[in-house]
Amino acid sequence: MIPSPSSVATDYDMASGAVVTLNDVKVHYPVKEGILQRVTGQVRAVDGVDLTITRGKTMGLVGESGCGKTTLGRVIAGLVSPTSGDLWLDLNPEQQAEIQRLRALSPSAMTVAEREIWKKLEANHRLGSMSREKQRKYRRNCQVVFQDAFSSLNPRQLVREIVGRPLRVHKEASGEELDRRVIELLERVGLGAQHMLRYPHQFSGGQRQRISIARALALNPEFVILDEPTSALDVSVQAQILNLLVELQKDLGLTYLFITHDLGVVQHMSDQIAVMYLGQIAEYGPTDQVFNSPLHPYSRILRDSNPTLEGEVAGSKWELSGTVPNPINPPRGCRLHPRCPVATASCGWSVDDLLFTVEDRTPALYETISGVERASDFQAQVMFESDDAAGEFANTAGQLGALVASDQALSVDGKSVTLRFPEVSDAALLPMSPGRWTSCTRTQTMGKLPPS
Amino acid sequence: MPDQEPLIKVEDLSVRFHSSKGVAHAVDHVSFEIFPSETLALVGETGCGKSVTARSIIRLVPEPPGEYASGRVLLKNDDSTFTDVLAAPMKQVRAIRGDRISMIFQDPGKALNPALTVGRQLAEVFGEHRASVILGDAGIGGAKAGALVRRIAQQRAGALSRGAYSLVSRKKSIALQKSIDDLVIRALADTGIPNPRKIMNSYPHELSGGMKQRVMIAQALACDPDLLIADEPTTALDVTIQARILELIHQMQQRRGTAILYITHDLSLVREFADRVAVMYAGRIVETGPAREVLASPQHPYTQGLLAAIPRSQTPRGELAAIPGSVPHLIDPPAQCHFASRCQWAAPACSRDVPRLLSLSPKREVACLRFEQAADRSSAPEDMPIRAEFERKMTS
Amino acid sequence: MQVRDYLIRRLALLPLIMLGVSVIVFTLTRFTGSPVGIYATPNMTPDELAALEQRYLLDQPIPAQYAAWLGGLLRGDLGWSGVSVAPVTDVIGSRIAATLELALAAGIIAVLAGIALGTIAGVKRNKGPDHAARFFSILGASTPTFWFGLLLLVPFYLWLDWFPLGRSTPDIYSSLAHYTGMYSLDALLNGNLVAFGDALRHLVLPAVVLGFGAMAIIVRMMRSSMVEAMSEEYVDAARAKGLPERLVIKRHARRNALVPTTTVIGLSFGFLLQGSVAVELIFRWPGLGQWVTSAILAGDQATIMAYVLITAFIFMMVNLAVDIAYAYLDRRVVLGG
Amino acid sequence: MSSLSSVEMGSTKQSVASVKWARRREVAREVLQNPLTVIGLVIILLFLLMAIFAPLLTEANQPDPYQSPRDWANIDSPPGVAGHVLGTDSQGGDLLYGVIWGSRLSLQLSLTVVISTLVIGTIIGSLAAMRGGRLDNFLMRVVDVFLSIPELIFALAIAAVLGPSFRNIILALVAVFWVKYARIIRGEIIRVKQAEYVAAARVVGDSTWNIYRKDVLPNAVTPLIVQATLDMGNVVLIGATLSFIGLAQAGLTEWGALVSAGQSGLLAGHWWVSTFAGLAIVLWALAFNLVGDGLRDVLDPKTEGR
Repeated sequence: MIPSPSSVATDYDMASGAVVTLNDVKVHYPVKEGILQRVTGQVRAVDGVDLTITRGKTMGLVGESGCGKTTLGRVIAGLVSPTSGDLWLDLNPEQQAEIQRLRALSPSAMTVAEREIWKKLEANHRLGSMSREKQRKYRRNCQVVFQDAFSSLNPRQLVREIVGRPLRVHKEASGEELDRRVIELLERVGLGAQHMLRYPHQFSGGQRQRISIARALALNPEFVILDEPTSALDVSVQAQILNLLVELQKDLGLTYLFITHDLGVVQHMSDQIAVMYLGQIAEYGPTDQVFNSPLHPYSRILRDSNPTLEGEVAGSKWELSGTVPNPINPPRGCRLHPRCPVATASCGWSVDDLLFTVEDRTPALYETISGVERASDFQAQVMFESDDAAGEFANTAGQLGALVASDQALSVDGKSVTLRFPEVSDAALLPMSPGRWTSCTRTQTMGKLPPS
Repeated sequence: MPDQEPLIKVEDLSVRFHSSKGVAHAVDHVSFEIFPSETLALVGETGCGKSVTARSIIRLVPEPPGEYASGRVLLKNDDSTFTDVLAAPMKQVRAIRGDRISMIFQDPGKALNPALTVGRQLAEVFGEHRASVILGDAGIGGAKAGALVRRIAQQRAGALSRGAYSLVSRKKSIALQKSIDDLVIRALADTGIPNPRKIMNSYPHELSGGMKQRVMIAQALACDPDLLIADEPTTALDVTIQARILELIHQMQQRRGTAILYITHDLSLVREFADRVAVMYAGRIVETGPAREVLASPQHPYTQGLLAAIPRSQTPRGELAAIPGSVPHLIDPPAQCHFASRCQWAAPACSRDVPRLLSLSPKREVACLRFEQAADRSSAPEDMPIRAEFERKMTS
Repeated sequence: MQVRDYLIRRLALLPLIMLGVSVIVFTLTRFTGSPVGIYATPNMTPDELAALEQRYLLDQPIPAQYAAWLGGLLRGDLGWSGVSVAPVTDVIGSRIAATLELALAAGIIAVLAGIALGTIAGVKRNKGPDHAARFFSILGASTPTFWFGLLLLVPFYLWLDWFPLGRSTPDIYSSLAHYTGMYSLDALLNGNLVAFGDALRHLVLPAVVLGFGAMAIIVRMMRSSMVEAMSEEYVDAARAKGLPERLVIKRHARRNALVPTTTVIGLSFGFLLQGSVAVELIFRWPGLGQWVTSAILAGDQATIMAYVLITAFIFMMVNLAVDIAYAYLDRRVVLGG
Repeated sequence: MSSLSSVEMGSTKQSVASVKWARRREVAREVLQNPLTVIGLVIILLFLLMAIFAPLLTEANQPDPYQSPRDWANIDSPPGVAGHVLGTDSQGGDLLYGVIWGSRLSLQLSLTVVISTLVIGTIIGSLAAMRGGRLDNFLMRVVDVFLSIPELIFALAIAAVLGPSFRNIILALVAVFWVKYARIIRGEIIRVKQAEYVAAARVVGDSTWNIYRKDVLPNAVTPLIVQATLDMGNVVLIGATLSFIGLAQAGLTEWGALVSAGQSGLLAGHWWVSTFAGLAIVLWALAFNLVGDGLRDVLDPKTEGR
């Protein structure tokens, strides 16, 4: 039932083309330890993300702290260079499809003509291999509004210099023409000429975000990245800013990437939503569909744990157990499986996962283990002092990860328990229906989430 | 909601802060009550005075620069007399803090001392309020133990290094230490922490945000207080962990009958976790009542504006009802309704008189001139804001 | 970063920095006319001087000269001290104990007074004791050590004769067994209270003068970190647990305020070393400081260079010790470069 | 919506300047609220006037004004005797003259050292912080080496090697003091570089140099100004110590040298020679410490932007 693996990049509103397309983008930070500061591992902040930001629409990027959404926003804004993967700019529908096709071919299988097309596409659209002039044009076209109203405006500059700076840097205007443009921008965001000659500390949080937005609009960009623009604001001020952003999008036909951890705001603002967990996209799809019928347990748990003013949420609420794993060596298979209430044996359980979960939740039981013989990451023999210790381990471990006993993942014989988890490759983001993607391996096989 | 004696009566509380720029009226004649095992939510935006009000209940506001300008905080004792926390001698206030009223803070990372292990900080509460229990468990007779042992028990509970205060006899000191550790482990286990012994000996920076908040809860509920003040307990946490922490606090309240004073800026939390709610704006309470009722039919313009500003699933995009303008500064404020400048029903009287908190019905109160007669205010009727809804409701 | 890793990294860095210091001192020696002067003993014959130049490759290119100089240094041959008419290393051996004794005594005074005053000032912020402690510490930082020495010398030595000059009444000390070379400690170790009393009487005045400046630095740092610690949320949390203010300050605020202050204590030891130059001169304290001041007047380069090397070494050892204390005090030591 | 009329537009240049000055006046008013700072400023003003008008206050001694005139008839006379207000030293040198002309030397010393070390330190610190990587590591190791020798001892060695003279004291102090500023500016720049307004400037595509000039340096320089003010006092303190132990020319009217000259007379009861010169040093250092502390409380970078 699963269509051939192609990237989410093929799936977008054909008419308007894509402002930015990401293919398998990764951002890893080296971890240095010990005396000689040797690199002992990689923090995989962003670990293979495919994404398409459709022109004129708002793409919501939601996830909890540490999931990599801000890093991803910074990569797209050009502030952080990706460790691997490609960033394509301004692809029209044909180019988009062409790139997906060529990408799937291995370089040797490419014909000369295809390689030529690939070179041309890269020279015109791939960030990093395009000409400096094109890169600079993209830089003008993509602006950012930051979260902390206090630290996103230079306290030493007047509003006139702050908002006017983009125009001065790109030598678009100067002198009185510049002042006129700045006043126009201020009026557009609900401020006025009287605010020109003031310092940032003389404004409230809401007014500062308006100045930040005015600065972002100075070069009348096509695409604005909003990195948690209203998280630091009170609800009443947040409403003013969100209304302003929507109004500007309508008037100027802007494309937004809206990054936030607030589900109410992302539901209100975005056409498409990408839910991120531990550096990867867990689920992607139109906003209301993702909210009404989520295809990934994590999206569902996020939705249910977010308190709302509306009626009671139907059914029992799922809960995540344990804490977010270490991004240096994330769990195998589906990354949520150690915490997921509906995880099965084939979700990527490894021997270490099970032992770590047992140690964390029932330390007494963990002490009874006398030895572990590993055949591989997924198969091992766990020895105990006594038979009943082994038995007890088997049935507690059985319920822990909601492992279905029938999967014969666990079998007890005498004083030892053999673990045989299916060898599972890392979960990939696959389409379940046009425009609806999930990386939950369980849903990919079952078609939909189990009823709560 | 039980309608017997309230546990806490806050009467006409005013707190002012002196600064070079003038005197800020952070809390202005606030009065409310908290009933035993009830959850009251104190809701308002940044700078509305909710946190200062909460901290005043255990007299935590630093004096200077703060000053309790007026009012009393009455705590009901077992013999149903009342103690005014603001007037009582500090020794008595300290006996109340942590034993009868305890508090958890917004950022657990900052509220735990980075240089001490979790166990040691938790033991401090027991050392301070349950020294006799420690002695009893350790089998050291209360009478002949004497003040020295009691002091050492106290010190030992929070002692920097365990050896520093060892008792005369080795055996006693081990017994003492064991009884303290048992109390700490039981408190931690009570909040569902899986491996309390390991957590007891670890340092705050080794724990996740959610785990640190559980430790704070364990520490606050260690002596089974009558009131728990929760100052935005989950604002610094992710939404999935927030749900579990709020659930935990709710369960522990059911088990122990502790009253909870919730401080939050998030109205949607109030619906699920609070029995009653008091909405604050610019240092004053503008509306109180049962949570569901206030959320369903808010009376005060500010509460209405606040609820309308929250994005809901069916709110069309870009049409959030934002409250225009911003909060006035509270330095030497004139006598006025502080919301007048942003209120759609504002009338001349609103920027002259301070509205009183009047009860519409036994459990509902609102502070807005729209619900008052011109006569009581001795000002011309045309100066008063129109009272349409109120008349309609009264007559229907 | 583990505490262990941090300290190993600091230890690995030490020889590197010491090498850097030696390069600086070496370049300084090249400014002094004929470099051989360092090694020349008085009234040497010309060919003996030529032999010296051979031995230290003074005609070779700079790197070779540096290597020879460094070789000499490692072998303990730092040259000849014209002022004390003896090899430099022997002089250091005999005088270093006196300077350390003075610096330690001053250090103890500075640290104890500094932390106490800083704590009071931090707790009683903007009240009486705070202003007094701040003014007292600013005065300490503005008073030149040498002048303050003279200021105390006149009343206490000249008029009241409470405290004598020099290090001890002659030949009281010579009969005692030398353990550390520090009169007061050795006297104690020998159980000879009279000698100990005498050593203290000589030590008090210079130690107070030297300690006053260092104390000013510690008070200022302790006060600001106390003020910061007192505004932390865990202090409020401690109060919310019902702890008495005394315990809140001692166990919560001060414990954390001590962490940044320990680094400053290390730095203020540098202040003690540089202060000892003038103090030893005024109080005729036979330490390294007095030795270097006489070397300056006589233009004895060898002594000056050796003095810079030895003080840098002492200063680094003290800072290392402070780092170890820092790592112990604050468990979550995450110290970068 | 109102927009700035052309008249107002024309005057934008002046109004920008006036707003910037209004901001500076606002900060100044805040600084002057602290009485201790005001006392410090007054003392500094007095010293400034004394240094500038030295030739008017006392007739410059030819050929070298920095050697106090000898009145061989009244050596070691106490204050107020034979027209010498502050008395004379063992060589009949007038002490009042010494203190007045000493203030000139102190001004010269402190201004030269502080300004030059500020410039050198800022350049090196900025290079290390903006470039980062190996250069940052190397420069910081060099700074560590310099800092591992106590300031005074390092300066003492340099001055001794160059030969005793006031000019060499200045050179020695410059060679030693730049390190402190390099470390402060490096730490501040690294802190400021994480601020979002620097990321915003990069997103707009401004050059690194412009970002350094417009966003980073202005917000990183405050702690440097505080340290420089404190060092205007410290430098004179250390300079005086160097001349006290004999690293200045003989008979120079430098305060440290005067105190040193008076040291021998002290035991014979001539207390006044050391006292007045020493007091001048204390007042000078005290004034700058008071003003420096006052600036630090007002210009604390963490709260500045609020």
